[in-house]
This record gives sequence, structure tokens and C-alpha cells, in this order.
Amino acid sequence: MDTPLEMGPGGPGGRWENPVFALELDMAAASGPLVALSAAPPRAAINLRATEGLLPEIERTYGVRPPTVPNTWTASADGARLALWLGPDEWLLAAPDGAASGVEAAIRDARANDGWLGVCDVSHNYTTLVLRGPRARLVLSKGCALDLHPRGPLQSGTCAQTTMARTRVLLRITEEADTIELWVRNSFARYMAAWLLDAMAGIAHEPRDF
Amino acid sequence: MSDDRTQDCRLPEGGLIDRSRRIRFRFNGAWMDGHPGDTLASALLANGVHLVGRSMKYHRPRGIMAAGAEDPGGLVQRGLHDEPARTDPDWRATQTALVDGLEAYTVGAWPSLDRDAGAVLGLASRVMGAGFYYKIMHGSRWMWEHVHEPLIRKAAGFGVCPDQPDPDVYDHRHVHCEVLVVGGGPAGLAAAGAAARSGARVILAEQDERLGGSLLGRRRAIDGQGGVDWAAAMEARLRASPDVRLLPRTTVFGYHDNNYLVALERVTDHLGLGPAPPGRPRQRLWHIRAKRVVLATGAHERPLVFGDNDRPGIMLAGAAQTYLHRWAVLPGRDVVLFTTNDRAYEAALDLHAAGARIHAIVDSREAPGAALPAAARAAGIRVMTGYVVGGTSGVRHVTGASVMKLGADGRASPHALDTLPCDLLLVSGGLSPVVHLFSQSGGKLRYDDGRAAFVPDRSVQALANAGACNGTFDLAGCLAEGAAAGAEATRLAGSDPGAPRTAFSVDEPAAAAIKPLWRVRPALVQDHAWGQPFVDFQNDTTAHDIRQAVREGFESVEHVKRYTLTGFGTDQGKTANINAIGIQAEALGRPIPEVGTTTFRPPYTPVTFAAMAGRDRGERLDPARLTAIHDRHVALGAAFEDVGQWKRPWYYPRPGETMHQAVARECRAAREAVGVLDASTLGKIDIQGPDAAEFLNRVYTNAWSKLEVGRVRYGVMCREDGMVFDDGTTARIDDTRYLMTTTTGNAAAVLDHLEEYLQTEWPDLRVRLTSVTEQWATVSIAGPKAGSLMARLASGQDLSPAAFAFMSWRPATVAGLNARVFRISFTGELQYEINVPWHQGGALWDAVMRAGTGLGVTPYGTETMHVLRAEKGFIIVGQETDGTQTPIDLGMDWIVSKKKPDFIGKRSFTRSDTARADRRHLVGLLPKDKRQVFPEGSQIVETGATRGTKPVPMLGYVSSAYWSPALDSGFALALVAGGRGRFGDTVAVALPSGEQPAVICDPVMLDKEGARRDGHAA
Amino acid sequence: MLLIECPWCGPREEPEFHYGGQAHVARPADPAALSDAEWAEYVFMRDNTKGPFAERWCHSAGCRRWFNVLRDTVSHRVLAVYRMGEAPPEGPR
Amino acid sequence: MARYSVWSLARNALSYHRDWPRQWRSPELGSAYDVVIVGGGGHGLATAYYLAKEHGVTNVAVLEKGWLGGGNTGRNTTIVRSNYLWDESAAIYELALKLWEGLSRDLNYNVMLSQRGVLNLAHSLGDVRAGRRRAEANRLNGVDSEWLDTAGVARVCPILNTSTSLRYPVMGSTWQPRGGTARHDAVAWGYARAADARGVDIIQNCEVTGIRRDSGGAVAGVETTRGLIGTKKVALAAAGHTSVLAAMADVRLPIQSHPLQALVSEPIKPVLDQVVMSGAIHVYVSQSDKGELVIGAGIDSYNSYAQRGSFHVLEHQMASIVELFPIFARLRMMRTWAGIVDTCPDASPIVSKTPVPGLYINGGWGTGGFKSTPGSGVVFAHTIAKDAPHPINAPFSLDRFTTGALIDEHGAAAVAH
Repeated sequence: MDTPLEMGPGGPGGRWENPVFALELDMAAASGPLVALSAAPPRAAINLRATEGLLPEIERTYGVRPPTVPNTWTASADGARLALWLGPDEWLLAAPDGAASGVEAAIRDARANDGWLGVCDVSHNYTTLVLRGPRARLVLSKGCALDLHPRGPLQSGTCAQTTMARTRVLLRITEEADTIELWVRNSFARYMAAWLLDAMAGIAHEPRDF
Repeated sequence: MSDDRTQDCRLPEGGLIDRSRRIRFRFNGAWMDGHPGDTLASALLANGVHLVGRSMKYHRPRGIMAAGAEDPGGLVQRGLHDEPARTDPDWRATQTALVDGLEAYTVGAWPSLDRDAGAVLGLASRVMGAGFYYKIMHGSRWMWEHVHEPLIRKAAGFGVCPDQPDPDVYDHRHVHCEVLVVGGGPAGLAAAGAAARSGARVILAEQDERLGGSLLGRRRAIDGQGGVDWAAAMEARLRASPDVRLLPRTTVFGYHDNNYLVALERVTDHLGLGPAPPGRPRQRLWHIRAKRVVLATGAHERPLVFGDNDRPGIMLAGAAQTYLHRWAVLPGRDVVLFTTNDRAYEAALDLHAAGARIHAIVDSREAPGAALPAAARAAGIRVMTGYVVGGTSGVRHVTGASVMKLGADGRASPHALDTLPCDLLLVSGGLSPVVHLFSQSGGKLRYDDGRAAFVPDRSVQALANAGACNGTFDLAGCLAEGAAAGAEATRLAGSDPGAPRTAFSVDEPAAAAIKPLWRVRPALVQDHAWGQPFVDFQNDTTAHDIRQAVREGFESVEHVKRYTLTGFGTDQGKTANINAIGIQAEALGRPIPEVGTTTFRPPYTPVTFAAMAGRDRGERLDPARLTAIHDRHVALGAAFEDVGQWKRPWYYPRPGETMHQAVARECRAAREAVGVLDASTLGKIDIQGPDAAEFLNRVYTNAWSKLEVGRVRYGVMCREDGMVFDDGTTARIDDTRYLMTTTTGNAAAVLDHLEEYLQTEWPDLRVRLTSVTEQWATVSIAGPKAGSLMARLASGQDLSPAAFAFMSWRPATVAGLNARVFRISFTGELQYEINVPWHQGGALWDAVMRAGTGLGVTPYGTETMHVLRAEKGFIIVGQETDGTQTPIDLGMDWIVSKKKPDFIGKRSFTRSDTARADRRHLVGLLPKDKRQVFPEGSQIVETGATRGTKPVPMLGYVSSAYWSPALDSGFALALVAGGRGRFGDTVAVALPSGEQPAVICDPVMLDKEGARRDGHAA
Repeated sequence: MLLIECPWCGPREEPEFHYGGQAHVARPADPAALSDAEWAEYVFMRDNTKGPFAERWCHSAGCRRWFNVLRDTVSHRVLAVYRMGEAPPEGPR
Repeated sequence: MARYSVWSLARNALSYHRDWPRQWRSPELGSAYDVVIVGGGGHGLATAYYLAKEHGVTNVAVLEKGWLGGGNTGRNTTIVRSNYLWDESAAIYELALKLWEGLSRDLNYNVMLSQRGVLNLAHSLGDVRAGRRRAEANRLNGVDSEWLDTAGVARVCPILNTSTSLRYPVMGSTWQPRGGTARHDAVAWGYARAADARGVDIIQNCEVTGIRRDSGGAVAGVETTRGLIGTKKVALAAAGHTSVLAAMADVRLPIQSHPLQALVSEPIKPVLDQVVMSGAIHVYVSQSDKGELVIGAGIDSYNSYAQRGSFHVLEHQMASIVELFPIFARLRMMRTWAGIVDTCPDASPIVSKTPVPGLYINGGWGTGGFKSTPGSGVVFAHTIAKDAPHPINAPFSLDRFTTGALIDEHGAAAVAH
């Protein structure tokens, strides 16, 4: 009975069944040039706990130097590997799907005897929603108290863990300032997507952006 | 309709209304006309309607007294019959935008507003003084409950609550800005203008639909430009500024710590009745964090307190001026003005110019200022200085004003009485700065004798006051102060405003100082002869009430307010409070600053409940957390249980099955074949680091040092008070890594608890915690055929009980997925918990269900899980525990290490009460009548105890109770005092229907030897 | 609503934080050596200061770090923010 | 004390209410008293009244730093009930409720007790278990309380959303018909008037700044903003500030002070005839005799003496109200305020002697203070007069935190108020 399962496109029964798959049609229908909501494709994610002294080692094995400036992220030259600041000794490494065990092992091997190192595969902990468009920030500002003004602190290259509506999110302002990722725990993904869909309704009628 | 009103009181030209369009609306059933730009109040006045409502206590006729948020009397019900789901109670006519088809009613007047039977209460007003209710109706409880209170309640309230849910949508926004300007009058516009184009983000919020504030209701020129045009030009300039956000129809109603202000924007109420245009919220609540705030909230004119000063047709002077200029309404043709200040003269002059006959200006001062009185006299108006209005005539509309001479003793002499006919009596007691937001911000007020008003003194937040709210009543001063405040705020917020303009050329007549008159005092013997001198027009508080309260010993301003209910109406005393303080000060013989003010409590004006809720309504009230397998449960028809925020399948009824039948079937399947449970909701914490075992030793009650890699152990954790906090299994993944599970409901609390100890108590421990609750989806299979099912799912791997020890885990390939399989059991059956990456949880479930075909595989929910575990005597934290049980109380002394010197909570076990032998213990309970399933929560007593007197001593209570198909009996777990020493005793479960006998027993009722967990009992 | 300065993330709204009560209450090294009253002192007794109060907060929706705040419980003004293990700032409060 | 009655009212109406006597005197502060009660709210005034009435102790001063009833007495949501879980709590709250039922007559002051019944809703199976357990314990303790299923709830309160569409559907409720509301200010004023009539000195605008002790450590007097007062017995009844006052005598307490917010709607015609409470989604609401919906919020998380709380707490509150009562959505919040509540680790009060001879504490009531007022007054007065607790408040001692004999009412108080 261990016949391999079919690879689905995120749909039921697939190897990466998307928690918001049931809302995908709604998300597509609600999306437009002003704002679009989608689910990001699968991606590896590793929670890294380390001291600052370990960072050069991490850079050598992972290819990205995790940032020490709070609420920012760094990327490899090709943009495929990211390191997001989560805390003074905590980062989220994001890498292409399937890379988690390799990354985890490499970091562990590099500093196997460091007691302060923690590496944990969290690839499947999150669903990443992507809000994109000139009114993406406006939609977020309906449920998030951070200063989302385009000239505010949340510029490209920043990230922030915060509250959104009644749950917690990790926001990543991507290379494009109007494309924002929302990392939410899987169990909250459908709530978050439904909340955003509700907030996107009528966005064209909003008087103006920021 | 033939009885249509025809805007008789609308002037042929002027006003900021759109005369090209007529709006039809209905008031108390009568159709009338108005124009876009009108409020309900201005349209009613245009149609000659002054009588709008009835007062709360005496049902006195009440009209429109003001032109804005401060109006105390004009409350209506909006849209009661035409749109029952969208009807709004207690709407202030002065703030209700006129829209096509608007229907407004007066509530509480019966049979009609004109002939209100409740007005008979006015006759009783002499009895119903302050504190009336407290002094009687205390003798008989029966009379109070059955007669008096029902009558009081019936009379309460103005409007009626809708009887249907509100279909509208409400939105929230969070914004940050450098400068928030509250108020779009001259000072606010000047402030915003000074801040604009500096690069600073500026928000200007104005409660009115139109910017301009007092400029809209006065004849003024600024720099040679008409005030209305100046405001429009300013608005245009601000609109063109890239960093300025204009928010008209937006009331900043709360000023909280750290310059956090909240504002309500009315988005669609002015667009018309019925549903809002698609996608638009009805209202929007703004949450604003501002670096600096400029308050430019203006001032309210005060009424004057004299006999029968509440009749419709008695209006604040400035309000009449505003109706005239802004809405081209002449609110009366025969006018008397009663004032204590120069400023109000202008109203008389303007009305005179508009064609009204001004019978007199009655000025309580002997020596008014020069310019305005001279202008009045020049216009042929009779100016009576040293006179007051002492009383009025009329029933549903004022018909005359009784003018009296003020004597040297400050009392009005009745012999100098002169009654002037009028249909409009203008009053002005001076201006009260709107210091509500300033006061909310924590700012302190001071009483300014010159202005006879409380003005801002010391502020504690990053704010400035500008204009009338700061006690600066002249226009040039407002503009200069506003501009300076806007520039300064910009600078302090880090931007360069450039050099602010501070001089404005304004044509405004000079006004002399006010001389306050808190109430007209008739000659001693006449104190009550001239009717009721109202102070709070909504709650019917009179000057007599306030003076009586003082006589009765209520000396604090808060006491007087509460005893007389001054300022408790929907207007929150905007016009009443200062007069009340003045009257109280006089009665106490103390200066006003010693009396002080009552607290200005948020909100400034009332805020819709649903606007507070925003989008957090319906299913979004709270997130529903869903597992990876949720949709499968829905497809299987599961009934769900809310466990914290999680939706967990409770049971899976088949068509026609009751819950009892479904659960019995699921239980049998798990005991006789194989049951499947979605266990993904358990909290999971990844614990890494060389000190992880030491950490576990400190947080769990049992010992962890010797747990081998690949093994799993059950643990209980307590808080420092020694009471059980959570339980679960923890597996050793490798040398320095563990995976802890927590209960579903406590996952976040446990992680917080652990992090807190790590970071704050034991930062030296090299341990890292990561929540992986949603990294893994968990499918648990249990039952005698679980082994067979596991073999089908993981072919080629020997996961049989013989090869795979109980309480151990191993990596495996299950249905082609990389899995961690745990051999643990919460059911007493052979059980495997299969963990796969969350996103593959659905695939695993599908595979389990497919592979189980022919094995009787049956999904079961939390209810069956509870039955199965209870049969084995396993606790559920939060069900067998309520924060008052130690592990020992639960019969788990085996899990409390005697060797470890310390762990969280250990020290508490030896406290005298915690160490008692007769504490409540976890026991089993079997009903004598096997069919009985006791309601959970039932209390346990000694047999016959309920026949004694109350209180009946209670031994304990039933924490869990179910029907057990395996035992073919009802059974229960219970907490019973000294219960472990009472196995075999018969006690009584005290049901409302009577005692039911039950026998105390060991909580483990099934398979005590534990054979089933290795699959041997099949 | 309080605005709390996380030592790492900067000023954030209060709902992002979890309150931890009085700061600088160390867990006794050897609870077994304490009398019941001394143990109760640690478990239950807390300062309840009116005025500047050293307290703990955790930025639970953010960086998950615990830290100390010196806050006036009358004005709600935050007077200082400092990390775990650090002593409260000296000087006039 | 001039008695209030229909006749006195009629008589005074004839003289335009000019001749009403003061409800209480404004006496000069004496230099010594047998008992000094700190706090002129309901609890302090009730204690003074029962000291005089039950124990003949009338040389008593009640010191109030502001105005009578200006603390939590005048800031709560006026709910009265006695359906607490544990025997100890049921006993003290039921004593209070029985006294409430005769209070207007006893004080000759209408405190407007309105026994409209109290629902405590259950929204989960756990709530159902806890609610049933409480209702059953109440029944056996002689407290009127019963369990209603969802249909029963709908019958009692038809405007409640009992549909399964609610995010956390109503799964039943406890129901205490004798519970209800009372007029909070009248309680303070009624007790003040009655205590004053028995000779108690009520001193307003008098703040206690220190507690003097003799060489043996016993209470010797209190320092106030209006001078030193000699006394051997000081009784603290100053909710919110209990810790601050106790610290003046070097007594440390397990109490924390937090903001607790409340609000009222604009007055509307009668629509809600019960008190409805829900711990799970933090709602408690009733409609006052004036027509306002009186709504309480959850306790703010942080320590504060500011009498103000955070706005988001109110937003959550209103979201819950609107779900539970969808017809309330368009009503409007008219006034909000906050009090300072003393909270204990076990959500039960401390009514107790202290290690300092002559110092007595009545505090830590959390959200239970108002409803307990008469009962608290009786047992505290007993404790002070006899220097020994009344059997009903003996369990609410300060010692319990040492022995571990806590009275954990989180289950009942989570349904705050």
C-alpha cells in the first residue's frame, strides 16, 4: 500500500496540499490590478537559533549571512535563499522546496558541538500568502497596526512579526515594496485568507491609498 | 399629500445647500422637503418644525437647541418602519444628513408627539425632585418588583432597538502620521495648512461633512475673502497636498495613551437609505498613532438657566446664526435674544438683516461692550442691559419671554416684568471650549475667570490646543494659533514646515468680556414661580435639583452629577455640565475651580457597536484553527467540537444516527477493529540543546535523564503552586533533541511557560524551543486491528508490537510518506500515532482510510476518544483538573520524582493544606443502575445527605461520565474527598431529580493488566 | 492602548505583548530549604507599586523575547526598557 | 435620621424640597477613634454601618480620599449574584444576596435591587461541565441556580443568538433567578446615611498617608492629609489601593491592581430583561432602568492605577456583544470608563486579620466586590469588632497562600462579574 501518491498541484491528496486550496477560486476572483491574493508555492523553511559568533559559519554553509539588523532579511545573490530576522538569536531560513534536510544537516555538521545552535525544519509549519498590488498595504492596514505607509519603516528588505486581525503573522516586504508575504501558521491559513478576502471586497471604492 | 410642509422658513437665497435638488423626507409620518446639504434639523426648521422630541423624565416638549453634536434634545428614530433592520435609535437630528426617503420618528410620545400623555408626569415634577427614586418604593419588595420598577423601566429609553440583525459592513484602518489635526474649523484648517507640504504626513479629521467649522455659520472675511470661500480654498489646497489625508464626517472620539486616537468615519449614512453601495462599509473606525496632535475642536455655546427655558423655539444664538447662514433657514420671525456676552449680539443682527423682528436684546450685564451693542442700537434694536429673561410662555412652542430687571442683590425683580412676544428666543451664556479630547489625553484644565470657562492647562501628551478649544475665541487668534500650532507640531515631528504665517486679516467686531450668569435667580419668594429652570435638557435636571442635592450633602461635583443625573444623557452634558458646576459652586459658596469638573469620558459622541467590531464578526469573530485533514472530516459529516480555537471532529454521525449511537459505534470499532483519530491539534515543541534533559527535569515532575533515544515518556507539569498545568508525552529524537507534545488547548501556554523559565530564570541552560505544532499532521490509529493496518501502510517494515516497543518511536515510510511513528496509547488499545509533514496530512488520512478497507476502519472523534481514555482512567487536563489538583490528587504519585531535588511546583506539595490526606482524589464511579450516565458536573454526597438542611456537604463531583459499550454500563470519573481510601463505598450522585447511588472504584476500569495495548485482546 | 518599546523590534502595540508582572523576582535556588511562608512569598506575593514599577513583558507576537520595562502605573508612561539580566536604570524616576 | 417615605416626599414637595436634611453630616475629623476604616466605598461604609448596628461600635471614622462611592462602587456594572462554585464563596456571596434582598428596607433607601435573573452562558463542552458543576453545587448550597439547555436559554432570553452559526455557539447556561442588578451609587449613599445616623464620622477628601505602629508593632494610628488620628484598629476597604495601604504597615499582599473597563449604550426602550454573562467570549450585559445597556469588558493585562484601560479590549468586547446579540449592532456606545480592581491569584478575596495587630484587610475582590458589599460588610465588621474572623470569612484569610488552601474561583470569575 506504499505506492507513491500522485504529486498534486496543491490540491487534495497531493504531497503539498495547500491549506487554502479551497479558497483558491475565491482568491483568484477577488484579485485584480489593485490587489491580488495568492498562496506562495512550496518552500523549505528552517528555524535557526544561533549566537552572532556562529553567523560566518552559517553564511559559509548556507550561502546567506543572516542579518543582525532586526526586522530585516537578506538573500543569496540569486534570491533563492533567504534569511529573515526573527529575534536577536533567531532566524528563518527560506530555501527552495526540498532543501530543508540538506540545509539542516549542513549547518548541524558545521557546528555540531555548539550547544547554542538550534536548527529545526519548519517547512510545513507555515502557509505563505502573498498580497500584491498598489493597494496591498491598504488591505493590510485594516487589520495590522504597524506603520504600513510606503515611506514608513516597512520597506523592501524588511520583515516583521506582528498581529494581523486576530492572529499572528510574519510579514515579509519582498523586493517589490507592494508585494508582501504573510507567513501564517497552517491552521490559521484559511482564517487569514478569508479575512483578507473580506477586507479586499470593495477595495476599488476606497478613497485613496496611503 | 395635502399636508405637505413647504419650507416656509427657508430664505429665498443663500446657504450652503443644493437648491437644484429636492429631498423628500418624512417626520412623524408627515412628508416634507429639504435640499442636499441639509441636516434633518435644518430641514425641520426650514419647514417650521421646532417640536422634535420629548424629554426623558417629564415628557416636556423639546426642540432643536443647537446645530451640532451638543444638541441635547432633538433625538429621533431613523427608518423604523421602512427599514427595520437598519433603523437607528437616538439619532441627533442636528447630525443626521438628510437623504431621500428618510423617515424619522419621535419615540416615546404617545399617542403623538403633539399630544403626549406622558406629559402628565410634568405635573408630578414637583414631587420628582433629585433622588426621588431613592426615597420611596423601598418599603415593599413586592410593590417594587411588580409595580414600581416595571413602570420605571417602561418609561426608560428614547429609541427602539432594531429587531433584526444589522446587514451592514464596518471597516477598520490603522494609520500612522506625523501630525493629526482634530477639527476642520478655522484653527484646524490653519494648522493643517501650515503642516501640509512639509513632507510630514498630516491627517485632518472633521466631524462635519463640510470643512469650515464656525466659518460656515458666520459672516466673516479672511484676507478679504469670504470665510466659506476661504475654507473651500484651504480645503482645495490640502486636497492637493500629497501627504494630507482629509477625513470629513469623521469624529475623533477617543484620545488614549501615547497619542493613540480613534475616530469614526461615517462613510455611507449620508448617501441614502438602504444598503451601502457594494463593497463600501457603512462606517470606518480609524486607529491613529500620531507623533503630534493639534486639537482644534472649537467651543460650544452655553444655554442660560431660567424658568421654562426648555420650550421648543428657544435656541442657542450661535445655532440660529448657523441655521441662517449655512442652511438659509430663518428659525423664527419674532425674536428675543437673552445674552451675557457681546458675541451673541451678532446673531440678532444677522437675523434682523434677514428679516426677522428683534423685539429686544436682553443683556444681563449692566455694561456690555461697545461695538456690537452700538450696532444693534443703530439697527433699531432695543437693548436692555441689566435685564434677564426669567420665564417663558407657550406649550409646544415658545410664545413669549418674561423680562425682568436684575436687582443689586443679583435677583430678578418680578415687578419690573415685561412680557415680550416671540417665536424664537435666542440664548447665549458664553462659550465652553471643547476640552473633551484634551481632558481624555490626561491634560489638566484650569478655570479661566475672564472667559468664564475651563480651558486647557497642562498637557501630558505630544499635543497642542489651538483656537476656541484653547479659549481663543476671536477668529484672528484662532487662525494665528492654528497656524503656529500646525507648524510647531510639524517641526517637533521632524519635518520642516517653513516659516508659518501668523497674521491674518479678519473683519470681526470686537467683543467685550463675558459676565457669567449661571442661573437667573428670581426674588427669594418667587424661586419656584417662573417654571422649571432646566440645566440638563435631556434628563430634566433643573437648577432646583442641583441646589437640593447640595443641601442634602452632595458636595462633590461627581455626587451632584450622579444624584441629579446631570450630563448622563446621549449628549453627555455638553451644554449642561458647566452650568451645573456654576450653580453648584454658587450653592456651595465656593469658587468654581474648587468645585472642578467631572471627568470627560470617551467617546466624544456615541459610537456604533458594530463599528467597534469591524470585520471581526460572524465566523471571523475568532479564528477557527483547522487541521490539514479538516475537509475530510467535513465530507464525512463530522459534528465539530470547539477546543480552544480548534475545530475538532466530535463524532461522525451516519445518516439517522444519534450522537449516542454514533459514539457507541465508534467506541466498538476502536475496541474491536480499528479507529482513526485526527490528533494533529496536540501542541508540539521541538526542544534542542545539550541541556534539554536537565530542562525537562526541571519542568516535568518525573525524571528524564535516562530516557533513551527512540523512547517516549509521559510527563506531567505543574505550576509553582503545585497544581497540574499540562500533560503529554515527550520523545527523545537524538542525543540533544526532544519532541514534546502538549494538550490541544494549552499548546501556546506551555510554550510561553517554558520560554519564560528559559529566558528569565535559566538563561544559562543551552536549550532552544521551537513550536512545530503545524509542522506535523498526526493520524492516530487504535484498536486490535491497528497492527494489521500499520502493516498495510508500512509494508516491508516491521512495526508490530513485538518489534516496536510500547512507548517508543521510529522513523518509517508510511503510505510512501516520510513519517515518525509513535507507539503510545491514550485508548488502552494497540495504537500508532503517525506523524507526517502537515501538508501531507490529507494524503496520509486518505491512505489510512483506503488501507483500512476491510479492517473496519472507523474515524472517531473527541467524544469517543474521551470514552476510550476514561475507561482506562486517563485524565484530561481541564476536565479531571481545574487548577486545584496536584498529581498526587490524581493518583499519579508514580510520576512525581522523589529523587529530583527540585522541579517546578515540587515545594508546594508539602504545604499543610496541599499535603492533606483527605483532599479530593481521582476515582472511578459506577452507577448502581447501569443505564445511568450521570451529567458531568454532578455533585457527589453521602447517601441521604440531600434530605438534610442546606448547605449539603459535598464530597466531590463527576468530572467525566459516559456510556461504555465495552463495560455495557454507564461509568464516570470523579474527584471525591479521600476517594482512594473509599473504593467499594456507595455514595450518592445528587441529581435535581434525586439521589442516585454509585460505587467508588479504581479509575482504571478496563484491561487493568494492559494486554490490549499490545494488541492481545482482539 | 500602550505602546511598548521592544528592545529589538522597536515600538509596537500592546496586543503584541504578553504581560509578566513584577520583574527581578528570582526563583529561589533551593526551594526545599524555605519555610512555607517564604515559599508563599515567592509564589504569590508581589509588589503592586503605584508609580514607577519594574515589570516584565514578552514580545510574544514578535521576537518572543522577554525583557524588562520600567513603567509608571499611574501615567502609563514607559520610563525605561532594558534586557533580561540587566539591572533597572539608576537615577531619579 | 429623618425617614424617607411617600409622606416625607409629599411634605417636602410642598416646600419645594428646601427642607430635606443632609443625608450625612460633614463632621470635623476627630483626633481618635475606636476604628478607622480606610475607604468610603460600599465596603467601607457597609462595614461601618454593621459595626455600629451589629456590634455597637460607633466611634468609627470612614476616611475617603475623594468622594463617597467614587472608586469601584461607582464604576462597576452593578451585577448582583451568588452562584459561585466553592462552598466558601457561595456562603459569603449568598449571605450578601440575602442582605441585598432586604437592604432597601433596612437602610430606608431604595437601592433599586432588580432581580431580573442572571445567565452565565456556556460555549464549549468544558463550559457545560463547569456550568453544570456550579449549578449543582449551588443547588446543594441553597443558592437558587439551575442548568438550562440551549432551548431553555432561548426561552429565557429570546434576543440572544442561540443559533449554531455563532462562532462559539451557546450550549447552555446556568440561571440564577435571584441574581440581578442594583443601583451602585445608592448603595454607597444609603449605607453612608445609615452609618452616619448611628454616629459614624464620614470624612471625605481625606487621604491616608501612613499607618503608625507602636513599639510592639501594633497599629497606633493613621496619618492623613488632614492630620494624625489615633486608633488601635485600622480596617482597609479601599479596592484598587489595598496593596499601597498595606505597604504602609509593611504588609505584602498577593494582590495586583488592574484596569477594568465598562461602558453603556445610549438609552433605548426595554429590550433585554436579564443579566447575560459569558466568560468564554467575555461578555456581560444588562439593561439599566434608564434604558442603557451596561456592558463590562475583560480585565486589562497590566498593572495600573490609572482608571483607564486599553481601547482594543473594548473592541473585542463589542465584537462579542454584536455576535451574541446581533440586533444590538447598530446601537451606540455612549460612555466608557474604568476602575481599578484588586486581583488575587485564586480570584477570591482576602477578608482577614493581618500579621500586624489591629490591621484588617478587605480586598482582592477582583470583579466580585460590588455584589458582595452587604455580606462583606457584615463579616468584616465582625472580624474587626471581635478581632477574629466570622466563620464565613475565615477561609478568606491571608494565611491561605501559605497553607495552600486557596479558593480557586477562576472558573466562576472568568465569567467576570
